[in-house]
Amino acid sequence: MPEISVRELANRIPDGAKVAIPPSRSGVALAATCALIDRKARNLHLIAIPTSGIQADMLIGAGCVSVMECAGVTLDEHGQAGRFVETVKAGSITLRDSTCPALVSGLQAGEKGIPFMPMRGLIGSDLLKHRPDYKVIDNPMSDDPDPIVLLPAITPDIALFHAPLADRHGNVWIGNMRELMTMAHAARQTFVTVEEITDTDLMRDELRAPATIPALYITAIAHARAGSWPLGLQGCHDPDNEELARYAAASRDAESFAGWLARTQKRVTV
Amino acid sequence: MPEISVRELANRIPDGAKVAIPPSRSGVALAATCALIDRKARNLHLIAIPTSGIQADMLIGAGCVSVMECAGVTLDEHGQAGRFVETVKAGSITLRDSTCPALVSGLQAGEKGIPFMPMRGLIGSDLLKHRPDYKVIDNPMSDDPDPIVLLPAITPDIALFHAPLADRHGNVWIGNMRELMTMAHAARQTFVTVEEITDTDLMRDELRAPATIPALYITAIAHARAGSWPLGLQGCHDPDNEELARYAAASRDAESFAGWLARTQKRVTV
Amino acid sequence: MDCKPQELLIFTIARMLEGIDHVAVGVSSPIPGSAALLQRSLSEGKTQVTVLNSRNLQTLNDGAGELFDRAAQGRIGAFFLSGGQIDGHANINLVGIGDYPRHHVRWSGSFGSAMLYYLVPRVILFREEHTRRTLVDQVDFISAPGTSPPEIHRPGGPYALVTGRCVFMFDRKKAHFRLTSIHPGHSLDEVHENTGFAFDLADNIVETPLPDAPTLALLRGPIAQEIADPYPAFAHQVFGV
Amino acid sequence: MDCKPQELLIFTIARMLEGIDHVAVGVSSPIPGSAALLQRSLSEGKTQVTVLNSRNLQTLNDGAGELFDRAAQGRIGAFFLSGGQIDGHANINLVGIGDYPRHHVRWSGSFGSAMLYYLVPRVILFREEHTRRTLVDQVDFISAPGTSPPEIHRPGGPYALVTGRCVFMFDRKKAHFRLTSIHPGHSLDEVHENTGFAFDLADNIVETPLPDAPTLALLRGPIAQEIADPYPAFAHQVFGV
Repeated sequence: MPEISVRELANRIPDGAKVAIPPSRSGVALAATCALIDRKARNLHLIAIPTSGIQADMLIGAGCVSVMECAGVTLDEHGQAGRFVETVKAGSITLRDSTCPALVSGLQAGEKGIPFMPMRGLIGSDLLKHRPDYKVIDNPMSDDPDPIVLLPAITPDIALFHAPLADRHGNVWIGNMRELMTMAHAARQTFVTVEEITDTDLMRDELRAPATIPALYITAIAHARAGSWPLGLQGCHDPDNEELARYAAASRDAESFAGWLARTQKRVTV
Repeated sequence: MPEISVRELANRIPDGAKVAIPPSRSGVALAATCALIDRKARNLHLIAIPTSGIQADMLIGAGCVSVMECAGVTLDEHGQAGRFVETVKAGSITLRDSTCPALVSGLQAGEKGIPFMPMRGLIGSDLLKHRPDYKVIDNPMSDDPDPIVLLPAITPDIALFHAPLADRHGNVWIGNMRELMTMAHAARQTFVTVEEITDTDLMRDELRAPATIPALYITAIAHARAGSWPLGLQGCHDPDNEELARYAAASRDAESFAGWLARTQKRVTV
Repeated sequence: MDCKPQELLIFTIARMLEGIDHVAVGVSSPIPGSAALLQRSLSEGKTQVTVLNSRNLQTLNDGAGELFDRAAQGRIGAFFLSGGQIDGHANINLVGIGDYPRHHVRWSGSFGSAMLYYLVPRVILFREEHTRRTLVDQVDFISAPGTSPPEIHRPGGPYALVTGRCVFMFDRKKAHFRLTSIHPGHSLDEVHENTGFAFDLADNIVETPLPDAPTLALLRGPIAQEIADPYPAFAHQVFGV
Repeated sequence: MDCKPQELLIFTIARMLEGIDHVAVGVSSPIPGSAALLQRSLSEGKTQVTVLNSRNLQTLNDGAGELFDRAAQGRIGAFFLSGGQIDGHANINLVGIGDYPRHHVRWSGSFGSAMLYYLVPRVILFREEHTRRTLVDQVDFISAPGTSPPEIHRPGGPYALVTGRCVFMFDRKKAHFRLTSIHPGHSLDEVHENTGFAFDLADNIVETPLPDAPTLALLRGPIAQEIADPYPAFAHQVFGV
């Protein structure tokens, strides 16, 4: 298994890549995000599975993103994602608004190698009006008229996340964050930062194997202790709510954001 | 959590029920199967996810089954499933032959509450000719002609399986046998036999929680040590290959099968 | 005993959850979350509760899609939605004000609304701020519509709208709200003045009932402790725990 | 060194797996499984192998669908199928002989063939019994067709057919087998006599090459040990381990 540095990991995510990222509670690779900003990544197409927060906001604020696909970007109890809101209002990124289950279903279609997945809901929503890639058909299984939405498969170029534990073979333990498994299955390449690397073979560990992504799906791993800071990581560390509140305040204008970013880039070892 | 006896569990699976059962390597509830035969269950519609072996063969041989939906019934290295083969040839059950991924995808559609799921393959196969419920449409996401099969959702009345461990709340740990999770999600009711019942809350156990079916999906649990005998159970016990070989020999004709069944019914405590 | 406004809202919503097997509570929903927990306690556990992003009040372990799968399986009897704007047809807007996508006000996004609003039988709309800014004649963007034509598969939809001033019940056939109760200290005139959409009046508009002393004690005791798991700041602010 | 027929078949199939990143091996496939493991060893691990129902040779942990998802994702370069009947267009029949469903001979069923045969780029058909009973002009039931019309999404399909007597390569455009090598001790006449379908002859039909001594030692040593995990009876019978 190629174990690389966080900097090298960011270097291997090319400009223009379609990058799938998890929600704020599920292993957000923020050290790697800092490295992406540091290397001045450009034109990323972010796909939140299904929402994002500080990660998307930071990348958008730093000018790394050209397309944002999501069901929501929020700093949760800390309020609005300032850079996201400002950039959307300025019209300087392409927004692909959706709803949580549509992003998950689209990713599952990608995982299954099928061109689309049907979903209930959406009809009559303005979300659907702005998504010409979502098609409405009449359910062929029904004798009565029954319009239903088909969502195109989402096949990210890259899945990027942070996990508690990997082993030397490249297997990655994700605990309860099952969406990370779907992301790795659906993506062409998967880059992971981890809190720890163990010598045990996780796939041969009866208790951990069921929640382990097999190495087959993993492109490279970087060791990044507290790699989701200031967000938390289930079972490892709590969110740093003070820092998240500072971020929320800073994200309201470009200058404070730049200041926060400069301080953080120094602090986060990549 | 209602903890019941194996006999009571079998009593709660009504005649005519659509029952989803796992493959021979994934927690087959054979003690409960003996109890179903004992109570003379009739007209069961078995849905193998996606294949079965001794379990379907026993139920068919005992006259419990009217419809068999599967991608295969086999005794693996022990040879053909004799009662299945004879009954199919006699035309006395309705057979719904399919292919493994179609059964899994149909169940996943049931899990997702969507009416159908597309799948590649099948076109040009005689399986498709005999499944009027499988529809072929032109992929609406493609500009070119692109026929694709839609599989109807499978929503079993009941999922029935055997697992290593449950807790007093009704949570069930399944290890690597992830198909059991999908079965429980898709089925209206889920009955489980288990090797052991623990006082620990499995959903609060960091290592077991990711492979635990939450009690919400579980209708009732019965304690049945070696409840998959003579089949094995991953991480618990190996298959009893001598007994399976005896079964394979017995299944070749109705009389030997009846003898095997009588001996086994005495041996298996329900 | 003096009942705080939040406590009244919690009690009011809890009463709407009677007979529900399983209530799910989304993110940023401390008052609905407390209401669900109160109903769980009042029903002696018959009403099961899943609170997203809690440590001990959730049972989701199959990825970001499981909540939605559960809704589609018919396992979720009640859910809560809100809106930056809510209109008289119960359309909700979680996206922004002005023309999409370059709104002059932009919110976080539609989250799960465009599916859950269709599939959960009893969706309770909750918006504490009751002004002509939030309750509008017509939303600028429909994240999810209040009603759908008959050919659309829609087992679910809006049940009621609870605000800081009153309770409206929703009539799905008429696609119209009906004012049924006004919270103590508020008036019909005030409701009219602050509501941007037309609504019907119930034959018998009552004052929204307050919780009795045992219920209030339950709320301030065990429920306050429970809601501190997902919402520590809220529990501290309202209940001092 | 004397090479057993099974060893020749293993070596023959292993050579067909050169350059494949990931080979999956289904149930009841000890010879293809041994071939995959041999190729893994010869490639110094570049070819990865997943053997279903093994303890240590599989990496599936996401349920009964994961193997098929992997195939659809393009992650599986080679797979093995067989058939109760195989015909000259590479159609395979895993269901039965006679009219469906009341066949006079019934087999286990189609398993994953009706999907994997379409999606895995290099499907190797393997049937040791080479008779007019197994290799027929036309199968009685098509579990999965050998070829599909151009509008059908089909990145995969048959690559070769390996039997106890010879090797046929499959020409997908012509939908026809071509005899390319005959195993030592067998003859072209014998192949003709025992084959129920018409086939082409390669310009240069060779004798199927035998493994050299180091390869045979590898097979009888570490590979024999590895294949004993999913196939203990086979490993004991062929390799005495």
